[in-house]
Amino acid sequence: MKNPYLPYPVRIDKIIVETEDKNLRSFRLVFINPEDEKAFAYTPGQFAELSLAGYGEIPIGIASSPTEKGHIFFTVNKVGSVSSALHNMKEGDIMGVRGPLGNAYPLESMEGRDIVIVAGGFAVTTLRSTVTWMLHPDNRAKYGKIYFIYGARTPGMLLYRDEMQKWQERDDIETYITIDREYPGWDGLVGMVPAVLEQANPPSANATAVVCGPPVMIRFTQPVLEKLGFADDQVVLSLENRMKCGIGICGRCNVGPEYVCKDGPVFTKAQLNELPKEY
Amino acid sequence: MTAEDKTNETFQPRIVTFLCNWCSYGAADLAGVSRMPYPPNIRVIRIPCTGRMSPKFILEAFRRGADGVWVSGCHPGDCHYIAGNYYARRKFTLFRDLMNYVGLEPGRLHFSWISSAEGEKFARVATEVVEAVRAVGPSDRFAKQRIEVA
Amino acid sequence: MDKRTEKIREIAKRLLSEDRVDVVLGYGPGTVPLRNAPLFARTPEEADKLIWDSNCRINLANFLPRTKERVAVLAKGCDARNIVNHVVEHQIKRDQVYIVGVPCQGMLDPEKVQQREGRFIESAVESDGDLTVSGPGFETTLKLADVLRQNCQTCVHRNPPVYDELVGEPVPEQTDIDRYADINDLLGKPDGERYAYFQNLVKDCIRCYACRDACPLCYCHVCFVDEHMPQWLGKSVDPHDVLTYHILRAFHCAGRCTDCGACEAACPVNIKLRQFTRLLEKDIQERYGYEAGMSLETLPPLTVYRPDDPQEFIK
Amino acid sequence: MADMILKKNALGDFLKSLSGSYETFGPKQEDGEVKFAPVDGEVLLDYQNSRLSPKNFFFPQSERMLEFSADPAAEDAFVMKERPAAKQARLLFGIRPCDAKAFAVLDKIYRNDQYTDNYWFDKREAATLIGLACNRPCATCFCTSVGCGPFHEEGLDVLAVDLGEDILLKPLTDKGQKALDAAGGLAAADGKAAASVEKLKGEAEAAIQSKVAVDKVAERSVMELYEADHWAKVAQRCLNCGVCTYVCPTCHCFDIQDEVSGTAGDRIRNWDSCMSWLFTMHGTGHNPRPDKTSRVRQRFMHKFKYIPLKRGGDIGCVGCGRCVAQCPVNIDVRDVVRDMNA
Repeated sequence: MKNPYLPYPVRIDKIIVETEDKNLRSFRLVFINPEDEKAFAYTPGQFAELSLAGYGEIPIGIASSPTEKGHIFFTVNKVGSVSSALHNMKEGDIMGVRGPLGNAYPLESMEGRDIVIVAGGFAVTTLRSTVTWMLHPDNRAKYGKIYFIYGARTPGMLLYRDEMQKWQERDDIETYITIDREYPGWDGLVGMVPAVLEQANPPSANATAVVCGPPVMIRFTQPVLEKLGFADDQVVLSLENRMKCGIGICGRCNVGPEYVCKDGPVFTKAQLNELPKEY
Repeated sequence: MTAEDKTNETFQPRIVTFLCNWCSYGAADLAGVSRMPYPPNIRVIRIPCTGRMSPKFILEAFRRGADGVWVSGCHPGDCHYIAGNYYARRKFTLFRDLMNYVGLEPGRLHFSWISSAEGEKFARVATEVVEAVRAVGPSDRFAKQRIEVA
Repeated sequence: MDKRTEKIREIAKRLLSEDRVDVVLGYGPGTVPLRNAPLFARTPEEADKLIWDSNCRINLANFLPRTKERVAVLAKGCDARNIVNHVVEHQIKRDQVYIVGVPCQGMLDPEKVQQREGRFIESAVESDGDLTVSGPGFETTLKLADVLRQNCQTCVHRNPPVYDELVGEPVPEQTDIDRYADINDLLGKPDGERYAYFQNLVKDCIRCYACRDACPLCYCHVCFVDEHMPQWLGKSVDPHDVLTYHILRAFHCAGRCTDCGACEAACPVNIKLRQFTRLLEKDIQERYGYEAGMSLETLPPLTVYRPDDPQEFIK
Repeated sequence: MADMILKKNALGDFLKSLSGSYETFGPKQEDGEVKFAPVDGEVLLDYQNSRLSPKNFFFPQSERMLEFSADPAAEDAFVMKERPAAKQARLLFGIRPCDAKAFAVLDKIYRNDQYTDNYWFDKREAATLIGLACNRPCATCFCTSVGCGPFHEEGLDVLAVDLGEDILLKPLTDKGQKALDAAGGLAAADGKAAASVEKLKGEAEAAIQSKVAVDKVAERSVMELYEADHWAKVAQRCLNCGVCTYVCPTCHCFDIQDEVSGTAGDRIRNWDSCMSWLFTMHGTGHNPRPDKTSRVRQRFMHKFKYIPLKRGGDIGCVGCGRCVAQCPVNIDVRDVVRDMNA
């Protein structure tokens, strides 16, 4: 019987301090056993339990794309005891990864449609994965227009800026990067994500919106999407709940009958309408 | 730890020692610069005042395998914060009685008042504490070893 | 019907209809024999469901902290002392709570009754100091006094020390009671035996924390067992963690515990939790001459000091 | 597989003969309590159910899952390792049908379409369960209302029925048959025995006085049940103590914790409870179930709505009545379900 609780051993290959407040770091992880990398076959939107022996596990969305071989990549906010311990790790240290877990974004059913990606703050991680995957030559043709709208409080709080700069230079994706308020030296967009989304005015007729961000952004984005003509089953969201097992057993991430860890974390707005707001 | 280490002669107890910054910590310093000998078994943790001591700290030390715990602060009436040690005294009294009641061996838990001028008293009490703990032997009752579950 | 039941309903209805309080906290009949349920009466009709008998064990003071309403509470001697505690510890304002004192002759210990016919008991009826329990094929009458809880048998404060209104006349207080005979026995034993005794005492603990949750003293927003960074103790049933929990919880009740027995009544595995708290109660009485919750003017012993407090053990 | 008869006075020998092939457990009186303990022959036959459910056998309250070396110098420092699975064949004699049904419910929880909890199934599959039918149900029992019953067979390998002088043993699985074969010394049951079983079963079912209906719970939507106003009433007296979850035979939620002592590290799972505020607390300080009402609601919704919805209709409550008997403030699941079904 395969033990679903046993993490794969990985080595921290690289640590990147992502934001000016130094609370977000990215960890590039390399599997110690090459066969584990094969077993860890994932899809954008899935997450993994990062395992720090002696501290515990935390569920973190996978920020890398399956099209990027040789490593997996996570961006972690320093909040609790495990994430703090992770922030204290050094390159070369050994830790564990358990996954991939969860249901992923519905990339197949999104084929042939326009894609509107709306992200706020550090919730952009799995959307970075998604965009990277979609822009890959093998995949780009499957989708119509791609809109990417992303905001953070300040320029220094934006994740993955170099990559996004490259996206901005491409003509097969419309990229809108915004910050909340005017900031010295920033000559890009200024304004909250929902407002920028409204200005971008993406078509909704044959489109799917994928939204990830802090609760307040989600709340204000929804009426905008509605105004733009997105029906509830065209809006895809990803939930975060406290988790332990990650495999739909231990019971703490339940939102109604659904286990966020296994049945989610990705749900459409239409699905969430039928569930208690316990997230 | 081997069986031999457990004999009282060779047993080197580990004693977690909480010292008030304003007095007993200074006394330890004074004892040191005055080259007064005292046993090396004490591991000092500096605290702002004995009033800051929580019984949790004492129990935590025992749980982590300390053979003895010693708390030392300012003499009554001399607290840097006026009354911290008076409040602490009541806590210590009750906690000591409780620990004794639930079966902590007498001789493991010690308290003292030592002013920063009493380097000599510090060295003397340190010696007394170490000897008392050595006499009781290694701690096992409250020390949590590897978790004992299924 | 117990006379006190009638009187309680009368008081509750009056308080509600005169809008003196928003809710009367009392007891209603439970769905199983020997167990009452807390009842929150907000209307005179609901007040008609209030009862009083020997199963009013739950300490209703537990529901007071953080309440916004004006509350009337039925309070036995111990419960009233816990309400006093709450007022002294600023958990509720004195004028927000209307104490309906109920002189108490002790609550029964269902375990003592169940030793006989256990869960097969289908009904239990009280009258005049007797308890008649019956079930399929049996009926037994017991003396209530024989099946009282241990803390009730040794109680010396049956009458509430503070109240706004009393239900009936005060009952005579028990005198010549040795409240600590068993504690003193234990203290006479060698430390190794005491250690073994306490290990054994808590060996069945399932870390459900019902003792804490039923205790009126445990109103902390975050209990030390739920803290992390640092996490003071493990969450398993490792015997060291279990004993640590009980030691620290008892210590947090020092000088505040009224020996109401809520912890033992709630414990699903019958741990005698009061063995921990009573040592401290005895100690505080002997060393500082203090009994918890007897007066609104006296501060709890760990929040005050005397320059000449005993310190015979301090070097 | 044929029903067999065991003379009651030969029960001790029967259990002893099994102890060669199995680690044998049964109900015993310990400190005034019924507990499942290793047996050497003597067991209780006429007992009220144990205070705690026997789920501990397959889902210990605290269980080491993985271990690791916390010695930085070690080659495999901080790499999680599996522990050898406990494969010792165990035999549980005398568990009640409700508790066996609970195992059947948990079998569906611990194995979903993607994952199998090896810790549960390693022990579960190595165990043989001989259940003891309830001739004398308790006043708090309501098993017949939730798809179970005093003679229910689901989850068991053998059903034993106390016929007075004799015990009837009804093998239900190959595993059960194997145990009976291993014991030997049994006689074939005749038609008279079968008739007595039917009679006892009828009497036991009739003796269960408390009934609750759950039909409307099944019909109603999650949100309709969730938003009902009776939850606040239940929550008002709830202490959120979690006794119900700890004594419950189907409560299965757990926490995972790491512990290190010196250079030895363990990843452990412990029973956890949805009654605890910490259960759902996010690292950010946000709590999706911030109050008593949402927590107490979760437990009942999980048992009576979410589990049936997700696991093919089976209710996640077996009617054992433990929570009814143990709740310090007398929150009676039967009343709560009546409210849900009203």
